[in-house]
Amino acid sequence: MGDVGLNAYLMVGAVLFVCGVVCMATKRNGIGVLMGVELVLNGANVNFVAFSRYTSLGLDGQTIALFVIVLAAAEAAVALAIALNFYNNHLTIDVDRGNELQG
Amino acid sequence: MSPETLLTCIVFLPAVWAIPLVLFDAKAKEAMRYWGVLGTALTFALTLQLLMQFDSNKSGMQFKFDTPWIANWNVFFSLGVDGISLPLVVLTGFVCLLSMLASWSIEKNFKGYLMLFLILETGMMGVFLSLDFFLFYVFWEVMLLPMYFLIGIWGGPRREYAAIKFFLYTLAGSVLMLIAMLMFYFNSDRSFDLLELARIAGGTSAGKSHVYGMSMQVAAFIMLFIGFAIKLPSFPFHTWLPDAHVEAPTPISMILAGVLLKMGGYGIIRIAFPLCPYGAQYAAYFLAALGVFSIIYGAFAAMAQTDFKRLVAYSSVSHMGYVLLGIAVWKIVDGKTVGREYWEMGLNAAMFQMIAHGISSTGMFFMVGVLYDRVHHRDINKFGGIAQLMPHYAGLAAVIFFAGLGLPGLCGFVGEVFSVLACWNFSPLLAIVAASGVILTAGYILWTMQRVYLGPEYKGPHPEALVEMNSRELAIGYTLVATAILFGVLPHLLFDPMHGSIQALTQSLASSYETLYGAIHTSQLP
Amino acid sequence: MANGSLTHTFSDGIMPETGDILMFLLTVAWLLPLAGFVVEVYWLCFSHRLNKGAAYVAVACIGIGFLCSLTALLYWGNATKWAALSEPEHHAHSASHDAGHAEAGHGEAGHEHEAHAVDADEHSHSPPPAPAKKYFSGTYYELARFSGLRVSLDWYIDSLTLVMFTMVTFIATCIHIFAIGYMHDELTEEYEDHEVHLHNGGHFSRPGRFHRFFAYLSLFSFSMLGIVLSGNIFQVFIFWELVGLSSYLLIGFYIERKSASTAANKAFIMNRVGDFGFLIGMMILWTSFGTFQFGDRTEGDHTQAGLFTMVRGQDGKLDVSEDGKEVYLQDAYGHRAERNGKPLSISYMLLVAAGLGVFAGSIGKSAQFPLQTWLPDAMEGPTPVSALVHSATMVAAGVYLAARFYPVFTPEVLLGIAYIGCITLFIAATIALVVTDIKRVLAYSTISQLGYMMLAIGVAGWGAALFHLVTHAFFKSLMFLCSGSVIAGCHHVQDMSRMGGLRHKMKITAYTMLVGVIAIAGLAIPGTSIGLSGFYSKDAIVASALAYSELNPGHILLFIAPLVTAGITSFYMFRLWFLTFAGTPRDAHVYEHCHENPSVMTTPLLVLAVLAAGCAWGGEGGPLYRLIADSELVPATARVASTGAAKVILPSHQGHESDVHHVHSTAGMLALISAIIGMTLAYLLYVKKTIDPNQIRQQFSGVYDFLVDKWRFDSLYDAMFVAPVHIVSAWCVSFDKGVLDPILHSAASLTVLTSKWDRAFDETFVDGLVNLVGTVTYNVGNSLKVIQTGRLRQYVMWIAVGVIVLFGALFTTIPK
Amino acid sequence: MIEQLLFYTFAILTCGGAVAVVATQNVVRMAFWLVVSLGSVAALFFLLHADFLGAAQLLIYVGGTVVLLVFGVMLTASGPYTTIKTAPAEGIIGAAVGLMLLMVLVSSIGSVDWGAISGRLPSSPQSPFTADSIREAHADEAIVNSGSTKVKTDLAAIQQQGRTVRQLGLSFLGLRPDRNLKEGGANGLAPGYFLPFEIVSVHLLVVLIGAAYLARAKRRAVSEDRVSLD
Repeated sequence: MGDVGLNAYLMVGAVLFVCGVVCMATKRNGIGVLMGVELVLNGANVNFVAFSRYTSLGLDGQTIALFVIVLAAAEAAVALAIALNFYNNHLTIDVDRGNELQG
Repeated sequence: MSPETLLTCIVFLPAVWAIPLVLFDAKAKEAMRYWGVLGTALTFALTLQLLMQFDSNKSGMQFKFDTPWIANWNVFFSLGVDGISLPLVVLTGFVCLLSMLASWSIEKNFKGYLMLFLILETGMMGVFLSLDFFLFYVFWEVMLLPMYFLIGIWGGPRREYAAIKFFLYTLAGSVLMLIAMLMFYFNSDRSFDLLELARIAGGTSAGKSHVYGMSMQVAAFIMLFIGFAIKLPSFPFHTWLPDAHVEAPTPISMILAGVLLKMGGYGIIRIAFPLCPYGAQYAAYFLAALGVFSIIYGAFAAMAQTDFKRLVAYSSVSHMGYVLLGIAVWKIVDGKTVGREYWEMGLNAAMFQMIAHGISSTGMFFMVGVLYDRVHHRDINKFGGIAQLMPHYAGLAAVIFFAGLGLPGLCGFVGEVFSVLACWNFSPLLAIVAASGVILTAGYILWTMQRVYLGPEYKGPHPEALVEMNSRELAIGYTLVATAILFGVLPHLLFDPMHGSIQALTQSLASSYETLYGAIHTSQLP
Repeated sequence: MANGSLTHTFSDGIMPETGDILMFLLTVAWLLPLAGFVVEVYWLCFSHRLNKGAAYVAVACIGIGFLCSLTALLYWGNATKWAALSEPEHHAHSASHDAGHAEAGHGEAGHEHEAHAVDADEHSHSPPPAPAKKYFSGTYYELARFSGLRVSLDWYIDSLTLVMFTMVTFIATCIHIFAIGYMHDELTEEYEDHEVHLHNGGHFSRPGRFHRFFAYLSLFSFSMLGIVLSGNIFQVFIFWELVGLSSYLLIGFYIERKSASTAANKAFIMNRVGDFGFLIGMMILWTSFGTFQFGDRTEGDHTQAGLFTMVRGQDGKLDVSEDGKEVYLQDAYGHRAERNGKPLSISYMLLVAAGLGVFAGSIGKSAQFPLQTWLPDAMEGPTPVSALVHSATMVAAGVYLAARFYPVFTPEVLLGIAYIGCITLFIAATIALVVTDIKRVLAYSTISQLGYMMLAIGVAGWGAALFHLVTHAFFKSLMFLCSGSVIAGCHHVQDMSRMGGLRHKMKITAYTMLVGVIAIAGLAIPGTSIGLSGFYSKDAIVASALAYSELNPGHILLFIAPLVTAGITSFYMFRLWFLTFAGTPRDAHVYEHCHENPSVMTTPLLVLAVLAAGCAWGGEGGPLYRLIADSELVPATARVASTGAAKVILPSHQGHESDVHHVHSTAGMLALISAIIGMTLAYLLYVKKTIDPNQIRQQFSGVYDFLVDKWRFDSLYDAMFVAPVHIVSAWCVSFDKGVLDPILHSAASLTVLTSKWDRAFDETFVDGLVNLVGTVTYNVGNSLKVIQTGRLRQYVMWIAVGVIVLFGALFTTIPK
Repeated sequence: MIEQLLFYTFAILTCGGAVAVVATQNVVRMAFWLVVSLGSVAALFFLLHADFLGAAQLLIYVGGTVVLLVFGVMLTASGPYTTIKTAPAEGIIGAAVGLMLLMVLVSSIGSVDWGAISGRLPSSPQSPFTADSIREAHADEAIVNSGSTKVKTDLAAIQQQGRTVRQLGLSFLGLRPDRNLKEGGANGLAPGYFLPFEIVSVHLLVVLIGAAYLARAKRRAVSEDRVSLD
């Protein structure tokens, strides 16, 4: 019975996280950005569950991961609503067009 | 009426009376006037009630009561009256009523004037009735602010200057008083009780036998004295008085001269002397000399004035000098009080002089005000012949001015002469100088009367306005004249209630000093 | 109403309530004018002014007062069986009778009487022989009480009081009646005063002041009687001031005249100068003796000695210590007074000072040198005032006080009094020589005569002084009323140089005046000793002075001056009469309009003339003198040698063996000769015109000017006192304005300056710092704004880069 | 062995999917790769004995969120396969930053001694996470509290088998059978998740309402033509 160990899972989580960040940073499409967010959240979730398995975190890790999933779903719903609004306002989903935050 | 109710009513009735004024229409001057007159009259009636219930045969505090006010600091709301404060309380009620009657000529913002006036009365009553040093101080300040505004708003052309001068002088004095108060507070069992503090000073306290150190007594006395001497006012702290008087409206001048100045004398008798017998005795000669100098100086300065009101103001400086002189004639030889009854006489005379000055000076300012209301100037050299135009007025004014001059049969005489007579035992030199004041006083008052009232014709502006006094003014004038004559002919009416308290005061101070002197000579004190 | 003790010596069947009855009568006489005053003031304010009601009230009050006084005098005489009028020897005998004191408590209605009976030998503790006390005294009410000290209103009645009361009320009644006529032209709504000029050149006109005049007169009568009745020195001072006030009001009666009001001020202030001394004397007495009371006061079984007893004891002698520096006080039982086992004493010098102080009050009131200048100016008042206030009564109050206080005076004080009187009588008489105003001549003569009285007191002629006081009151008020009659008859012309020959038109006035002139000049039928009143009284004074100067040869001036002045007096009085009534009219206009006055004015003249002529009947053996002398507290049967600084001997003047009696006839002769010379000179100058007065005037122009300027006292006082007072007062004001206020102002401006600096510091430094921080932050933010592109992706990139950098920094800095 | 194999397989799928998401320009394809990646993560959860979580991951993410995203793509895309191109430079920079970040994370992971942090972690990484080891670790406690020892043993066994639904449910109700409450004391974690659960529930509701509100068709006040269209 072999076990890949904690570090391996953490590596996967890290890759997911980095991909998510890069996705957010490079996609001009708003939906793409949202996908990046999902990736980041999943990276975190992988870590939580891994810690739940391999450390004294125990059941708490899974519980928090569950919360994250739920909140991610909520976030996705809101984010999509925002994306739709954005689209209604700008007639595009290109986030580079939305530079109202410019100081 | 129970003592608590009576004293509390006397103190707070005027202030409470001011509250409904908010509801009056600003244009309903007549209604407000009568409202104000009613309030002051009620207060005066209450003081008379106090006079009725007062037992002249007792020497201690009567109607005394106290309730905790700021319990953490040991501050009590403690009121009481004895033979020293009683006449002043009645005088306050009396003068306030007359001033209120004399307020008819106030036009500007009458509602505010009335409210400040009534608050002022509360402050004054509180000062005379409080037995707690902290309470005393609070009332002292309460009285200061309305006065500032009354001068500063309803005054003459230089009113701001006068008001600020008055305010700063008095404030400087009360700061010194505050320091002294805290000195006593922290040198006792954290007490503000004036009677208890006096007992401690006399070494007769029931509690721990504190005795204030000599240097502390001297320092505290000097601070207290300066605080009260400013109010008195004594040379060289008197320069606020002429300005304040000249600028203040007539009724306020009446109160200023009639009551406010008395607080200085009262404070010295009630606080400065009992709380620091050693300091008082230490400075007695200086005090008496200052009093005498004020008498002479005030008379000389009055002689040179051309402004009628300023002249009367300086005459106040001169007259209040007798008060200081009478208080200070405490002669000590080898630790023993010599001729205590002469000192008692001096204190009695000082008290009498305060009341008498309260009547005569109020009257003089009123008489000046009557003229000013008509012709709107006060230049003595532009008057003349008033006695021809307003004989009734001139007759009353003459009586009042003669009362100020110290004519026997009128109130001014007794206080002046008794304090001077009491002085010889203390210091013949000072007595002689003080007695010479009678010449100067006669000089300036007669000269003024000659220039203002006598002569064939009036030389100044608005001769057509010089009409005889109306019935309201006559009522004020006659009341003042009647009081002046009453106390001049029957001075024992005033001496009787004061006598016991003052006798007790001199006895306790004399024995305190003896104890202290003994302690010093056996080196128990630093 | 009165609560006090009586002390009297009249044992033979005297009624115990005598004192009460006398007190009651005199109190009524005293208070009636006050009631009159109140009524008149009331009328003054609230009634129609054109009736004589006030005058009638005033006359009624003072008239009833006179009747009361007279009744009191008679009652007193009957009660004492006129013992005072008996021969002095007998009287002296009775006086030296053993005086014990019987305590006969007559406890009726709270009154406590104590009788110092003459023959009370049965008492065990019989004190040394002493002259009996001859007074009644008691207390009206207490003004104040300070532990052991008390001040009260008292009464003190002896024969002097009674005589003075009767005299004052009588003269006052006459003058009141005269004034009804004299002030008649004030009964109008439009009184025109020709002496006052208005700015527009018109004459001043005002409502009449008839009521006011009588109100003032009543006030004066009340105050004057108060002085006489006073039982303590403080009370004397009270009424002293009140007569001063009445005098002020009456002098300044014509308030529209500048001269009148100035004269009134001058009178009041000069009196106050005297009162200043009076006050000092009172302070000394009060502090040393602890009482103001003249007479003894008995409370329960203890008698508290009054001032006189304390100083003089029972035997009338000062109890001086060995070294002459202390005077021991004595109690009412003839022992030294003690307190706490120590004998009470007063320093001799202090006693002298007290005496001089009280006498200073007399100087002011009686217009003695150096305070004499106010009295001539006081003639600005209406003439009845001059007659009543400024000749007969008020100015004599100074003499009265000095006489009353005689027991407290030491020989040194008396010497001072004598010299003051001597200087005064001479100065005033000389000025009277050159004055042409009829009233002023009389005024100076008054001063001079008062000087005589003072001199008499100073040379121990106590009785003579008061004798002269009474006679002078009669003849001087007579002469003033006559002058008033002249003035009224001539329509307010007062200058004698415009009169002359008036005796043809004003017969009654002229001859009553002549009676007064003869009386004051002291003329008598040579060799017979029969003359008018002034003769006797002046005779007595000159005799006392001669006796004194014989005993004290160094003080011969005290005899020479009155003798010479007697001649001068005679001269100027006859000059006055000759100029006014004799000769030919000098101003036809005045003469033509002149007329005799109605009987309301002439009747008082006649009455007074009779009294001026005859009141002193019998001289020093007569009833008046004996009545007065009966009150003397200090026995004068033997010489008294001074123990103090001034070595003088006071002559004895009672009895046939006395010093004064020895020289009496000599003195009388010399005085009479002097007076006759003066009269003759006046006759030669002004009637016969043998010598031209104008030539004399030119020859002695320097002296004349000096006299006309009243010895230049006025200008001297102006320069010495008035001007310095104004300078000092100006200095005081400038001290206030120039020193005290600037100190305050500089303190204020320093505070303002400090606060300005404070503000500047706040605004530049503190605020600057804050602003700098703000500006820097703003600028940094502004420059960083470029980074904030608003582009979402870039932000993400920055976050990532930030994390990388942060971790990189962590890894590089934190060691493993 | 099979577990390792499975792990590597799904790990590669996960990472590869994620990288593909980044690399793909087309939104619809990105969604596809996202599904692949998230599904693989669910498989990893199973491997980690978090059965319920894996199921939830599949249901919510793959079945819910990604569908939602696809809807979003549909609603926002102008054309069916529209791509918004990223500049190549940006891509390079992004890749570089991503790599650096990855290096940071990897080095962080490598530098932490996880065994020292967790008391329950076996001293050797190879040591499996077994019920025995748990039993050993709690031996002293078992002696003290012998009554509960059996229960704990059972729980550990259940956990190892991945049947965690019941435990999760209990923890959401505030009950923690897996914990000895006395052990943690005051410093221990909160015993249950009742309150967070409720908050999350409400939050979810609010978010859904909010999302519906935001996404509803609105009339645009500024644009006249859109008003006329509506």
